[in-house]
Amino acid sequence: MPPGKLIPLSEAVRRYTRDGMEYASGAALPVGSDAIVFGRELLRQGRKDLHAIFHCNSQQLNLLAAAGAVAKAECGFSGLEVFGFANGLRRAVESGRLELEDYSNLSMTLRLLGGALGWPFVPATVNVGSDIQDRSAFAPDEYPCRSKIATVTDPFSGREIGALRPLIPELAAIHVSLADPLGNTIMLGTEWSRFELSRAAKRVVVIADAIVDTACMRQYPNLVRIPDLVVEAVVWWPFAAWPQSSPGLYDVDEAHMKLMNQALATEAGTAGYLRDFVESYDDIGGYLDIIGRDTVAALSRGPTSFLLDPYRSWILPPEVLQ
Amino acid sequence: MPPGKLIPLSEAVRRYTRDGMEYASGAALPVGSDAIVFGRELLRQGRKDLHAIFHCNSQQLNLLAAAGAVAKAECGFSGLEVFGFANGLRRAVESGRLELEDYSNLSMTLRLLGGALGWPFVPATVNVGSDIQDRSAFAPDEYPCRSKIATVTDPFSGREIGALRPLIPELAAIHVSLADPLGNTIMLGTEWSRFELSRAAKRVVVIADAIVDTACMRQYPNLVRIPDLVVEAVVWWPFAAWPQSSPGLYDVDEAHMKLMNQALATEAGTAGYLRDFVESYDDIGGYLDIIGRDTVAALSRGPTSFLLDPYRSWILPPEVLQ
Amino acid sequence: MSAPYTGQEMMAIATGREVQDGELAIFGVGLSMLAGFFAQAHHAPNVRAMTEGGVYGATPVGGLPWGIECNRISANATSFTSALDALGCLVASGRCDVGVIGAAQVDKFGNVNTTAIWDGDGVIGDRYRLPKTRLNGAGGANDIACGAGRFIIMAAHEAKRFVDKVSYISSPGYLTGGDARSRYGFTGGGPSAIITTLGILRPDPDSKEFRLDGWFPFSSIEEIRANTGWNLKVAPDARAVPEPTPEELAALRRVDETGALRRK
Amino acid sequence: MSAPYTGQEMMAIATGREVQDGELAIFGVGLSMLAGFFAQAHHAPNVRAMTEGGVYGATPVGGLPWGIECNRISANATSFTSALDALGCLVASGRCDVGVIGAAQVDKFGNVNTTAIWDGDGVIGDRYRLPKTRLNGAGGANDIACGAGRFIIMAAHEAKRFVDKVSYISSPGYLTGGDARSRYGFTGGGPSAIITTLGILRPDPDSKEFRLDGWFPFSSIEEIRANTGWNLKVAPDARAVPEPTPEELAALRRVDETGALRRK
Repeated sequence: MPPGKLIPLSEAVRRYTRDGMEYASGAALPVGSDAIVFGRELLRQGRKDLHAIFHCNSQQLNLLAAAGAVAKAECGFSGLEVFGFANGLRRAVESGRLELEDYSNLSMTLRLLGGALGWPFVPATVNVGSDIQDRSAFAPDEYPCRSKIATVTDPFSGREIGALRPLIPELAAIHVSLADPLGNTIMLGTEWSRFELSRAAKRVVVIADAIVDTACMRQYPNLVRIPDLVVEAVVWWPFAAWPQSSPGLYDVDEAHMKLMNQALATEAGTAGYLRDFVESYDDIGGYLDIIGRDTVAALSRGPTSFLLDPYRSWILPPEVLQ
Repeated sequence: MPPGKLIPLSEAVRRYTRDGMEYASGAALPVGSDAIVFGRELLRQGRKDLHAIFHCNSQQLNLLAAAGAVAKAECGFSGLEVFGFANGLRRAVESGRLELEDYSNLSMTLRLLGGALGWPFVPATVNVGSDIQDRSAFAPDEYPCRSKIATVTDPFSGREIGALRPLIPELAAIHVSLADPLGNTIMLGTEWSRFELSRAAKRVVVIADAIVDTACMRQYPNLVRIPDLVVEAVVWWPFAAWPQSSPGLYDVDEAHMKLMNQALATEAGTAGYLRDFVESYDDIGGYLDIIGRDTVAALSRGPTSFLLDPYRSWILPPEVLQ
Repeated sequence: MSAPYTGQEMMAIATGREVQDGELAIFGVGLSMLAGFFAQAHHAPNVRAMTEGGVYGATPVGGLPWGIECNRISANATSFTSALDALGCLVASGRCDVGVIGAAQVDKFGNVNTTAIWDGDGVIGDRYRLPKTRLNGAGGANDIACGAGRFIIMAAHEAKRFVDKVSYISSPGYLTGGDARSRYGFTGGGPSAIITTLGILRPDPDSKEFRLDGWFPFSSIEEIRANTGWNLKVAPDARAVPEPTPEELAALRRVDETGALRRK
Repeated sequence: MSAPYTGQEMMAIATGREVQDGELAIFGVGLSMLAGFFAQAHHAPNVRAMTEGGVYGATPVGGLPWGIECNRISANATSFTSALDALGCLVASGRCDVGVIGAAQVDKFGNVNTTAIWDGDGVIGDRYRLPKTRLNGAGGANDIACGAGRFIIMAAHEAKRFVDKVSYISSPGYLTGGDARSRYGFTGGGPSAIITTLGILRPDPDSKEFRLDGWFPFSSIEEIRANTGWNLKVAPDARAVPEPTPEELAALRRVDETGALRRK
């Protein structure tokens, strides 16, 4: 059955990304599903001046920011949850190298929903009345700012509420658990805002930990929330979210989460990280080597691995895919 | 494990419905998933003056309208697809007994979304510029009407678009394929707008064709789009959507669809239908008898029955449920 | 009519010819769905077909589906989502290239009535009053008419249905003509063709008034004008619509496996 | 402190006591989640707990989750939906009864800063300028602060964190006090308590200025006032907060199975 829309990761980055573009990831909360490996490849190909649209920061944005590849970013949460502050992103913001526009986790989703529905604005009962509304890193001289989050009057009650700007990113690189070669996908774990993003973005590339036969999708059509008709290309890359987690497939790599964030706290550490964990592999095999084959095996035996059981028999073997 | 939130159908109608209420069904397109049996029970208990909120007409609204139980209705589509006009609803509208407020299939969903999100209005790029906006059966003297669908100015571009009134029905009686006794549910087939409705309604009762163990939900949490925390009560009733279809469980009963719609075309036919197919059973067994045990068996062997296979082993037997 | 195909088949094929390969397309039930799947089977293998309930990747099995969510179309879907997704994210957003809708009544600017018919002069008047005949309402057609890149209207060609001005606009065509649509926030471009039981009408590029563009081999300009309730103009390049090729007919009949279109 | 419990445990238990049985409640990671699940394990078995990513029905396994979607909380969920659902349909809609959020800085009207700290007087000024220290941003806390029926703020009680006016409002409390919140379309009622490492503050019903409502057994009015950056008033009925009961401590320690709160 392959290739369909299956293309190599390097080809996806070459074909669908460019310097200065509005690049969105499906980044969920910083420990969850995100195609960090797509960010590694962006750096390997030297992409820069990116305008990053991340629902939440993840190790991908942390890395891209630390490496100086991001000029602007918009997100709802900029930390790493229990792993602390995102040192790479933080350093880029504090130095003024990166303009970070603050929203909340709901308003980022709503903006994607607005983009998906083709609305010129999205009503919001959140963010108004706070400095998220009044301050803009993109329009620093405007105070109180109303070009970022405006207000609109409800024509029925006369009540005033917020109005958010919809997001229509040029590209979304969305991590999914499973995809078929046509671009039908299954997400295990919360969608976060990947559904809305897949409809808002002009182009969607999905990065799947495993590729399954389309028969799997026909058995579970209600799980296929991002279907082929909105997907441009499919990339197969196991452990694509590493060191973050992919429910059903692998757990978070706690040691690497800490190592990575510590490295990104300095220029020197970042250079070392890029050398050791970004430039250091040639293919999927080499990538799994830098994770460590023992670690790969251990992380695959997590408490959620039963979530993958119903789909295992449809997973296509590597020899069909490469 | 049962009962949890499991209650009998008659008890659900007694406890959660009242004359004159805003009653919403999860009605999908007229051949799809809808708890028609809930409407039968509304009639058995003599409910009247209902304000029906149906995404689309179904045989439930057709029946309730024919029987004179509905004073007002709002929906996006009022026919029966390839089965023709909905004779019962049509007769009630043409006689002036029922005020039917017209929307479109998208605007009904958007109104539910607005109710779900707590918005005072919902932006719309549809329905404006047509008589759906200009005419209101609920406000017949207002022309062009703006109290039904207003307009709002985008604060960013100055462009004018439509503004819909959100829906927050008092009760939603939503048909699902599978539920556990706690109220976690699985829908097979398109959700239509049942997800949005389950968040918009003040109270949600789910009517499931089959009850499964909660272990099923833990295996397939991504399928549980209506979770227990929004569900008030669970009703088990096999063939709850009959004569419409429930993907995975049973096909549409073509003969009864026609018989029913033909009966509802006249007062006499409606009286006969009520006698034979509404007042004529005492319990689930009696209900399956009026469908016909052979028909039940034949409809269960439809082309979608493979969709149920992954969940069959978790289905709880009738003796545990009654 | 002695042609080796029925009028319904000609109409389905003429509609299907409007759909191009690779397009994102939305079809309703009945003739519209057969036309769409005919296009897919014949010249548009990569058409991305969907229904308004959010059923993707499916082709009908076992005959004409009874409805958009019928088991006959749910049996081999690759994805089920929702109406918000199909009609909102994919159609009203402007992403859908083409939709096909039906009409009980259509006027010279391509406005469609599927809601009701009134007594007397057929006009509802300034006050909302009870219709003589209640029809099916707008359904998803209003959303398609507002949002799809372009849409195609299918209607039986009778003078009472082809009127100067519809009595109720369920789904907007070009409204009062010209650039009247631009006053609203529509993402879609408007109707590109009316495919009738007798031929094809298309809008004048400026006035947006529908003109006769082609007549089916078994019809004529005269018959069509006689069955149109306004003074139908004929486009300068109007011509007879080519009859179905053997390949087209074969493809349509594979899709219409129970012969629904051959019975009429 | 010689008590048989830690200050962190007291704080978690005091927070958990604010959550009532049957409520729809949203918790963040870390201490907040432990407080919530303690409530469920102790006095609120029917609390409907959720996380902002749309993970429902789950209780953490194998220790404190690293994040809201960590496998430790995804392992036994009964439902996964989305952020739009959890933060939008359930929180911003006003359906959620109670939320718990953290604060790097909080002021006398319960406004919360989790975004950044600026040099000098700590005030950002009329022009947006680079922060000295970038923090985590608002995350879902702004949405909870705007939408939840009430919310509880957890913060380490230090004078630099308890300030007269936060330098940036990430999540709105009572803004400038009184009925200032009513100018906005918020569905939620505002902060009902600040649970600190030393005690509990609650808002004056009219002015909405936070006052000392209770001190933990190992603290005092004096210590708390000394660690508060505004002139903290003491409520007339302020009292010592009851120390954890053996049942409370046992329940908390079942939830905090790896002892995260006992190490400090």
